Amino acid sequence: MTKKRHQELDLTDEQVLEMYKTMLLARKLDERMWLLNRSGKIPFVISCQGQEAAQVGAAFALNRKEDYIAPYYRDMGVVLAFGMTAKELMLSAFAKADDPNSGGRQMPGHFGQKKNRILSGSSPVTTQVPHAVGVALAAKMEKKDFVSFVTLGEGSSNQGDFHEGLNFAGVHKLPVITMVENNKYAISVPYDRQVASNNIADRAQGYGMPGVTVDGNDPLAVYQVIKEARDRATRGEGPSLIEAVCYRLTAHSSDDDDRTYREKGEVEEAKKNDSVITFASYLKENEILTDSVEQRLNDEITKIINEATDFAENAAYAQAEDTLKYVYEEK
Amino acid sequence: MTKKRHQELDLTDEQVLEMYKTMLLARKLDERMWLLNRSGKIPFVISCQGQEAAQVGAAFALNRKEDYIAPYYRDMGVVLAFGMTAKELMLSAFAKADDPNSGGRQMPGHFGQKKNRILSGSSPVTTQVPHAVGVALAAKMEKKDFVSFVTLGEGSSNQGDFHEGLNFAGVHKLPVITMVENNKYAISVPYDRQVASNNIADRAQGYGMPGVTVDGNDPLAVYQVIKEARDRATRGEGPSLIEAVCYRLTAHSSDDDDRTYREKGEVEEAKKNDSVITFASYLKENEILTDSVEQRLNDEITKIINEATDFAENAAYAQAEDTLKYVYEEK
Amino acid sequence: MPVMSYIQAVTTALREEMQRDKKVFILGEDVGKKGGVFRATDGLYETFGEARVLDTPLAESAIAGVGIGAAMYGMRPVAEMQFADFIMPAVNQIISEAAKMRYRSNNDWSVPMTIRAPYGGGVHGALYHSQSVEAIFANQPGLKIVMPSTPYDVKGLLKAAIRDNDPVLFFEHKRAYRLLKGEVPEDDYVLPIGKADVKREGEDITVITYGLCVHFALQAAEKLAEDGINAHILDLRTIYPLDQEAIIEAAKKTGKVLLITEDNKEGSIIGEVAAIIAEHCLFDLDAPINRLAGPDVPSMPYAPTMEKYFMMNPDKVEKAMRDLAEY
Amino acid sequence: MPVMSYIQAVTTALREEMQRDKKVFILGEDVGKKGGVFRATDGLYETFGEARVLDTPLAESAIAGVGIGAAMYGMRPVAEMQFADFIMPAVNQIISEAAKMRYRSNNDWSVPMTIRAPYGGGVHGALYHSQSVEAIFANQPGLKIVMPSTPYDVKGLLKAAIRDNDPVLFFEHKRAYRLLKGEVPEDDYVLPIGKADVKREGEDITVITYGLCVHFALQAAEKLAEDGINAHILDLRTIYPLDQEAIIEAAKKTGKVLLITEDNKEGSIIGEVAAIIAEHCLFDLDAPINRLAGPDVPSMPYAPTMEKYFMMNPDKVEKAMRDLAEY
Ligand SMILES: Cc1ncc(C[n+]2csc(CCOP(=O)(O)OP(=O)(O)O)c2C)c(N)n1
Ligand SMILES: Cc1ncc(C[n+]2csc(CCOP(=O)(O)OP(=O)(O)O)c2C)c(N)n1
Ligand SMILES: [Mg+2]
Ligand SMILES: [Mg+2]
Repeated sequence: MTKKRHQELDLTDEQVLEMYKTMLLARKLDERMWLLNRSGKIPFVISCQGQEAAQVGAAFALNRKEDYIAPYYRDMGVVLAFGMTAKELMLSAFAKADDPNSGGRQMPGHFGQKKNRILSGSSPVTTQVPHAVGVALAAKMEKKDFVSFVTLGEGSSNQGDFHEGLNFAGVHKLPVITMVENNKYAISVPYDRQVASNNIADRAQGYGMPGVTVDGNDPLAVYQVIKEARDRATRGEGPSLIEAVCYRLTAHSSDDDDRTYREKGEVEEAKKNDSVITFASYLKENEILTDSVEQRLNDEITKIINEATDFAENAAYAQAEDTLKYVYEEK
Repeated sequence: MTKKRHQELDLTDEQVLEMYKTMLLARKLDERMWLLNRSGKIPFVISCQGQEAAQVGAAFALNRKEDYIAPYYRDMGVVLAFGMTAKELMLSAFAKADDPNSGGRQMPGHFGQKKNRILSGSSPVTTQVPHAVGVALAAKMEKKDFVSFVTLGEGSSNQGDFHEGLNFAGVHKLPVITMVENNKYAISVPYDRQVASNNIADRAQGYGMPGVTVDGNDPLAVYQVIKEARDRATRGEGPSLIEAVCYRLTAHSSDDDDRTYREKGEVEEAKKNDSVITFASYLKENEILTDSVEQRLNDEITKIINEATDFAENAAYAQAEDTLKYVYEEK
Repeated sequence: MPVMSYIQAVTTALREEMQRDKKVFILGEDVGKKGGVFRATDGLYETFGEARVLDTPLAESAIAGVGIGAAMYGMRPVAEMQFADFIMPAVNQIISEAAKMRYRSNNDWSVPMTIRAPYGGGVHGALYHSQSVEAIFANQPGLKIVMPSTPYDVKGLLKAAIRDNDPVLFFEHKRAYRLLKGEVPEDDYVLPIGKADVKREGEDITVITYGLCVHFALQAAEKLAEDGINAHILDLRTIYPLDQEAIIEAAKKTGKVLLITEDNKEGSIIGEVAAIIAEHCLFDLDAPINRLAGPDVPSMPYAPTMEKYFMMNPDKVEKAMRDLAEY
Repeated sequence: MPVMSYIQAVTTALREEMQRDKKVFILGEDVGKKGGVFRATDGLYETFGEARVLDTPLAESAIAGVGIGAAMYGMRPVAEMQFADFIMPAVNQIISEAAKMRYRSNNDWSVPMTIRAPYGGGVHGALYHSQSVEAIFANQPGLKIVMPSTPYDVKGLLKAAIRDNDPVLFFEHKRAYRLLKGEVPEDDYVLPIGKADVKREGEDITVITYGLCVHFALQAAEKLAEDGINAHILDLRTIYPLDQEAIIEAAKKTGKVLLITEDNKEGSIIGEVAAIIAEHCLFDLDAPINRLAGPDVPSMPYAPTMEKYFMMNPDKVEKAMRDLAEY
């Protein structure tokens, strides 16, 4: 009997179902946030929609108990897989005091949680790349086995920090994996007005590391290349650059109207490859996602999201004077 | 009868002799500056030695009446070819008021001369790359035929501005030629601790442009690739990246002592490929540089340099109060 | 006279200057098809085409650096930084290159470039979409920094910036974009860069400020006037180099000075304003030089409680003005 | 007590801290085999090896950014910027990232990193090897900026910076490196960051300054003392955040204040010092707050005539002190 794709990758049925569940939770949470935004309850949303497969596939290939991650603003799938809860994400969406990312100081999507080794992120794009390289340098210096994993958009790969960070990692053969989530747009600017190379992965050669372009709608394919990259890293063979090709299914953010710069048809077309649907099909074909499991999953997720929303909505804001806290270490 | 190498490139005997003369003038001027430095007459020197072939070969392949250049501090060969005189270079070395580069405001090697379309350069490395791209953008917008040409060291190619500039040029297919003069060291740091890719030219792919590695000790080889790059540019086919492999024959600058970080043997070995010698041999083999011509050249150059030195040494400094001039446009 | 919003004044100035001079062009992120994330370049792509309204790759150092190169050639680039907070990657190009070009080349080369950027808070933008970044640049000779407060000033000063033969940073308050409206003449006027402007005459206290805070001060002044306190309000308009003469005159006029900025206090540009006054007219003062500013924390938080605590507003300004008047 | 130069104090502090704590490491351009272009890291590569004295690629944003990442993990990086002038490409990492890390993560993450950089002029370094760059950063809460004036202070403050759990910019005057010598205890002392230091007691005039200018002031003070004028000299040492209390006390002490910086005047950090005084002790003053600074031009030229014109020196300081005393 031929092995199924996930079995080829040594993934159990439970694991792939868990992957699917994480993708679905990310998607549903994201959808809820849009509803909350459109009903005036939260000021801002920035979406993972269309990138869940890449995010979750990658995260599952990492050591989620030891590796460090430097996610970018769309990476809800990554941080969920690394232990951030729906409740915590909702606290962030509502900017409440108990938001573990920033205590309500940063916009949603600015992830950070030390206990889950999620480096704190900012808004200026690509600054996280050298940070992840620095963590990988620490791993090498301290002779630890973990790797660091950093993501960014394809537009952001044009920033100097991408170049400087990857070259540093290449010279010192550091255990860092960079994944560019190429969703074809940087706000309104399409790939070909943004990036001069055919593929983002083409840039790897300039940093002495392998570069792989992978279908970002296929969580198993992403899982595989990230796994390989992680193995290389822990073998001391240095960094890798992965390009996961996806598509941004929503507008750039809740402040953006994408109808001014892209055709509706293009978006419709892309939705045919929506990983949340195609991966579900794969799991159904393989009788992992049966109707009853699906029902249970959906119920569970709805419940999680409802509870998270209620909890976060009713949670307290930070006190006004908390503005003054934590500029420097307080002893 | 088989054509000689320079004839294959449509270069006349006069032209190659002129190239050689420019290389030799650069070398001799540079040597004189070291003497002046060591005798306490000028505070600082930064050398072109070992890179003259790349510089002069490239410059001769450009349109020296129309193209714009953004040279870096070692490019004495380039600016001489573009019309800066020995006298002017000596005025800069002595920091005198009539230095056309900066009126004695900048250190030597910080070239700039509008009448010869030499963009003014600063000390922070690599900032000139986006400037050259901007000039090329202007060429495209204004539908002009010139190209811009920018140089930098291999270490400097790790700066973000290299990446951002080349990607911009690649996306907009701008007529700009970037030449990295890879002299194997960035001050004390050798290539393999500095750059992660095997060749600098490998980086071109990341910017959707051709990348060529060429022997920087061979002025004709450099001439050829720059010529091709220029032709591409004027045909509207966009930018090119050229890597000219040379060797830095002196210490980094007059403030540096290279014995602490590289073997003498390595330098001696590199001197065997000194282009000033090897190109002279080529010209002698082809009876272009006869003994009498050589004698004449040497005499001429000695005279030029002596006159330039005397002139510059006796020239006036700027007035102290000139410090206050030209912060903003003065109307 | 037509009434327009602050951002419409930006767009109008850009359009007029592009019509007037073919060398003027726009470059930045999303400035083309989308017309800018705030829509400051709305419609310009349609009128002037892709070549003159250039969507650049996402790389601020390149935006500034390519602009500098084009300006050296003789173009007049108007670069947009999508948010002032994202000007940081371009600091080297702005400070090391644009600011020093004329000086270092002994007047041979120059950089006639304008860099526009929306700054300021009160828009739920959190730490990185709320900052006042002017202090970073307000000690770099060779640069000029303009921060207009009204649609009228926006049009006149942006046109002046574009025509200026030196680099100008032009910071627009993003909350002012749609909040503020005012009369803007249709004709082709320019206002002088480097000159402060008295926005209200008064005898009792002097308020010196710039940007959105000018409005908070004007609003507060109306309330104070009801109680017979007359505030003199000087709008700096150009915050670097400062208009020393106007500052000294305004300070002397009442002898009681309040300086206001939305920026954090320590190291903000109103420190320099205070220093100028303390240097030149100390003995004309009847009260310590008061400063009203944001708290010394990195930037404005997202949560409404904390954003409000940080952000300047008319109430805070009114209170400070009353306190000073009563001194 | 051993006498050592200012730069030896740097090297000593680095060596001691690296011995004391395995998490401390150095990264920068040419810091390894070469021992730094000024030789500040001389011998450290030999003692601690390549892994802890890391020659980085030529890329300042990466030096800062990689340092930040390593510091977030729990290392204690000491990054060297080869010249303060070349810190500009790293401004985004320093201001957007290092300075805001603790605040934005609500105290979850922190950046215990030190960035050292040689600043200042008078060494024939021309525009880009002479600058004072502190004002660019001296308005960024989350950062601390130390600028020591003596070998003793260098050692104690650099050790404190390395042990500090927040990012510290540590600017060393490059002309002081070999010019200044002084006694430096062999023991493991640290000096408090954030505290100014009275370098000379006096009753007639107060001079507040930092870095190399402290010495110019001390030299001038000796001359003035011969004429019975006694100068009180406060060395800021930490220029951000400023030690307000010490500034106010020093200003009140004599009522006549001279502020000195080697930087250009407008927007330099002494503007903030003046503002603090004008805010808190205006009525204790007997003279306008004087400022002595470089001219408002982009940076120091190369030619000796112009370099001298720009650069601060004991004569200029003495003259300003006398003028103030006579006021
Ligand atoms: C330095 C910087 N410049 C500009 C921005 C504004 N901005 C936010 S997201 C974005 C586009 C990013 O595109 P991409 O990297 O492709 O990521 P995507 O949003 O498509 O996932 C821009 C321009 C920013 N955040 N940081
Ligand atoms: C941004 C910046 N950082 C550091 C320096 C100091 N510096 C001057 S030249 C140089 C090495 C340059 O090496 P490379 O690019 O290989 O050029 P080369 O000198 O070898 O020709 C360094 C580090 C600088 N000038 N600018
Ligand atoms: Mg994208
Ligand atoms: Mg080199």
